[in-house]
Amino acid sequence: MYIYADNAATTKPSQTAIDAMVSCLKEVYGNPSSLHSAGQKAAEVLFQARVDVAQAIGADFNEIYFTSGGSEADNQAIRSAALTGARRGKKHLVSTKIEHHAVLHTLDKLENEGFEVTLLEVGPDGIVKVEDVEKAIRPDTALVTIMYANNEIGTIQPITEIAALCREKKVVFHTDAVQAVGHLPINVHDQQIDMLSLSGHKFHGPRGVGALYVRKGIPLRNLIEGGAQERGKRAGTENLPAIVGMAAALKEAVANMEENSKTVTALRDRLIKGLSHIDHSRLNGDPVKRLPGNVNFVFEGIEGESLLLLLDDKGIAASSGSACTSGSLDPSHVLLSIGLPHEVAHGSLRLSLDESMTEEEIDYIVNAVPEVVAYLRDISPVWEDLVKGDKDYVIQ
Amino acid sequence: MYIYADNAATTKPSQTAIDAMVSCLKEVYGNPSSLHSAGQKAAEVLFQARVDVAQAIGADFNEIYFTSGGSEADNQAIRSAALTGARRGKKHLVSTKIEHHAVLHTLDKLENEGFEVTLLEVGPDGIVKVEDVEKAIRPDTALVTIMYANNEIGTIQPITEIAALCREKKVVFHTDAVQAVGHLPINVHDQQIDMLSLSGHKFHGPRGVGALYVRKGIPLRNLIEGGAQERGKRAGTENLPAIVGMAAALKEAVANMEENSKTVTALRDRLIKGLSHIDHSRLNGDPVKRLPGNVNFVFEGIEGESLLLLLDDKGIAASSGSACTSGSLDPSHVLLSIGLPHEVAHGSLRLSLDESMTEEEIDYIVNAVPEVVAYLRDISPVWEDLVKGDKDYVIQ
Amino acid sequence: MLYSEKVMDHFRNPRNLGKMEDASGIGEVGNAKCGDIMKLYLKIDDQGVITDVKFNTFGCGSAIASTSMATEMIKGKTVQEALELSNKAVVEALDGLPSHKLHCSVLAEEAVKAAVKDFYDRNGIPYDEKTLAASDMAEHAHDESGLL
Amino acid sequence: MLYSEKVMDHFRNPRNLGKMEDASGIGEVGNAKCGDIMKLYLKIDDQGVITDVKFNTFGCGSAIASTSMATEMIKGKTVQEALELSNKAVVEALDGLPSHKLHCSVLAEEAVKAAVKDFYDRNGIPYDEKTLAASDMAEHAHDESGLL
Ligand SMILES: Cc1ncc(COP(=O)(O)O)c(C=O)c1O
Ligand SMILES: Cc1ncc(COP(=O)(O)O)c(C=O)c1O
Repeated sequence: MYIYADNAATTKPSQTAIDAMVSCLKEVYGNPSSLHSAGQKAAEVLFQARVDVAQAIGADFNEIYFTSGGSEADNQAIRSAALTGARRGKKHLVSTKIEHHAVLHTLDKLENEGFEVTLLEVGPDGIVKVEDVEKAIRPDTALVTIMYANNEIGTIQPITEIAALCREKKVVFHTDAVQAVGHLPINVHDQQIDMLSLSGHKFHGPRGVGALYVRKGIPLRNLIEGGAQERGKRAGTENLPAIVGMAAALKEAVANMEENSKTVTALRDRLIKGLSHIDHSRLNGDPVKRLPGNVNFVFEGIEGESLLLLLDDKGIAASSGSACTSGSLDPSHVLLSIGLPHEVAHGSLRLSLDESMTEEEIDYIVNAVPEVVAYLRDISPVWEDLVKGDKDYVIQ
Repeated sequence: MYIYADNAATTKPSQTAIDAMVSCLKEVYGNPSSLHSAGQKAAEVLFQARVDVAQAIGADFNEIYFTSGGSEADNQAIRSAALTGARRGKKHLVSTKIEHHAVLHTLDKLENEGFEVTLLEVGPDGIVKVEDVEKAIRPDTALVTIMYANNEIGTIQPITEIAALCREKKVVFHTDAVQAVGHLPINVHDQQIDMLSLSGHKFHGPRGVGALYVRKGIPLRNLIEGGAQERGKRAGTENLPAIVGMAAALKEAVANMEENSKTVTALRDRLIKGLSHIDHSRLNGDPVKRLPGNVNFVFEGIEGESLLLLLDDKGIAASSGSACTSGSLDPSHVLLSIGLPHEVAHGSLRLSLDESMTEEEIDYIVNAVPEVVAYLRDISPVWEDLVKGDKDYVIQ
Repeated sequence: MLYSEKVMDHFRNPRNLGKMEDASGIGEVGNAKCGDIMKLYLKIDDQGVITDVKFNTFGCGSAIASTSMATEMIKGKTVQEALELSNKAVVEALDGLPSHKLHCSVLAEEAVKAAVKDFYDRNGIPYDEKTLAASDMAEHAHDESGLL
Repeated sequence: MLYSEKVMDHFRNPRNLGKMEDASGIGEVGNAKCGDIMKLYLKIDDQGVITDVKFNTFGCGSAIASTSMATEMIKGKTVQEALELSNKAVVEALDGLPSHKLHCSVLAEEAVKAAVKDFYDRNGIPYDEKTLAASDMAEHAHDESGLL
């Protein structure tokens, strides 16, 4: 048995997505920019995929720019809005401390280039306050960029309220919705979102493809220069097989969203309940305002990587915000942002579920995790100190 | 019958590439950055693909950075070398007038940002002179970037000599080898190339994936910021199915290069010979120093798009450097650079062959093209003027 | 598809293709540098009715189709009616053109007007320059995608 | 694979795991903030031979494996020999570690030295600080890939 509970990292491509890709690879080999019929057939397929992706998020087809993934979409959106703002003397950018590195590192770079960046704190629940966003916006704010849902702790941000606020204040609003699209209902027009990033491989589509939605009227600058693809805004021969795979997966995800969401939320809550029995542990992130598939716990006294590896030996694929998984010494910036001290943040575990999972699998995880945690605590000098009372528990 | 003679635009993915991709899509679904076994299996597959791509061009595996294609590789290489140069006070860039737009537009942008760009002329044969490169290099030259082989007229540039010159002058040398890799023997170490761009879909691999080779010791800056993929130099979840598809296609292309090259060159020369019978026409580019699969003709008195569309009706997929194919009014910058006047440059036809083609197909093209050219001349007021002697032929 | 079926039909089977020996007026517009030249021949009877039209075109698919469509639209009409032909009408009759090809329809309109002007000039008929001006000017998009 | 088979073997089946009631010397190194703590217990006989070793570790796979390997390498050796254990030797015995995990092997070496130091201190045995300094310092790569 192998239980894949790392769907926030990447999902298995669905059969629908694979079939769409294979038929494209075999039959739609033309370049959409070519005038001959092989090329024009490809152009039609590309157009249909654009329409499908647009519909899935309530956008118009000509507001969709295909990219190589979520990171590129984030980079282009933020850099574009920043440079456009700078032309008008606006060099202030607002975001949060819990963004993905694709956002944070782009902001870092812009800071080095002379922009001023305000990174908002989130509460212990992992949610940013709308009034904090309001307070942060200044006359020279060029962009507010706040993720739709967090990739580590799954918390859903008050995007509709923030977008409305930005619209009112006439500030461009971008959201990294990589973890949300295909999982939460989104309508960019109704929600007044100006720019939105999505990535194919987070909803059972392929990797290496994503999209940036840019509302009509919002200027977009190139990150990649060259040919006139994507209406001149993103050069490079279109990754058609991946684009149609993504469109097919997204269509499917949106069609089944309600049902999937119910299934996955039930599994999630069963898992959360099961793991809550472990003493000196805590669920990270808001219990309700969270992605249907996200479970993130912290267990005092142990370190995440060994937990992962031992769970993997038991056939469970999971993930951790421990620093050791990444080669850094600092644990995840998200866990630190919600107030976990370093030593505790090292002991985190993320289990991200999907609709293919069963209650049996959840119960298997619920049995396996406490065993591994108990073993690791048993060999942990940190736990020894806690038990002996030489140190105080952080998590009661 | 449908003869696909537009392989310079994009190639059909080979069965080998498709098989590699499908098996990866189905079985290697993990994220290479994940620590569990699904992730580590993906990391191994990624590593092997890196080794394969490196070997195909004589590089070390840790000199290969996977990108979303040739355009991104070009953008990153040039921007990175320019910014690195600027830090040392070097703000001069050297290239040619016949580069791909991924190079030219990146250079344009850098020019707007304060760099100085020298674009070298090429001769009527479409080849840049090594001594012109030598003359252009200054103490403040940060980069020389010259394409390996031209995408329109197929001319092969004296890359080995130029690279040696740059090494001697201690200037970073990049080559856009998108049209060359998989078709011409390349060894980046022997040839002293510092940076090289390649793209999967030009050698029967998938679209949306490419690679940038960067010699050890040459600094590389990010174009896309975020996660630590590609040793921190290119963020974004790796497009593993496309990467393994590209590696498989490239391995195959290199293994069969000698044989394919012989076959394709023979087909090319048969086609060139056949089309040379059309009066007032000319082969563009050097007849010998050209890509095995490239045929590019210009026919006086007609316009390329109608030629293309009528050939397509006859089951031949080709391409043109005519402006009308792109929506611009100016015909291809490459055709203008080799000295064709505007009016003649509109009448160009590119046929790009591959090893799957047969002599029968070539002969079919050799029959079809003169028919279509004759019809279009017959309805062309320009041709009427030429025949009447009201205007002089540009091509005798 | 780049082009509508109507465009492809007129491109593949141009109506009124050819030259005319005894034309009442000939208009030639465009230039080879830009890649489009249209030459339009009109035969006009005593009543000012266009009894025959012919054309030759150097240019892309939509240039050929636009001229073909324009000839069909003015054949049998009076010169006055022909002067009312707008590029918009040509585009509509063709079921649309890609935006970067709109200039072809403008050229077709201009070709008709140029031929009528030639007819007026040959016959010393006075005319108002304004009625011979193009109704619309398509933007010349400079979008260089180039070869791939 | 992230880790060699040797590392995974020592991680899955750590040698000399546990606590020791009557240790001759105990070393604890690392800190929870950085995610690694190793606690090493030595039993040393009159001849200065390490007759038993135990360890507990809070840390990642390579931290556990490195401590396990270090205990195996010093068990039965003299204290002098144990002091000669370098992190490099641990890495080699493990068939290598990823570069960003080298600090784990350094900690393992330090844990041995700390335990010997404790033994010296308890017994009032004089020593040269230098022999108790770590042989090498791995760079602490700050490579934040974070969660995906
Ligand atoms: C010479 C050359 N450079 C760069 C590119 C861009 O490659 P890609 O379309 O994979 O981005 C192409 C082809 O499109 C090319 O022919
Ligand atoms: C919230 C978030 N943003 C951006 C990304 C980057 O997406 P990609 O890996 O497709 O570039 C990810 C996932 O990797 C993510 O979870």
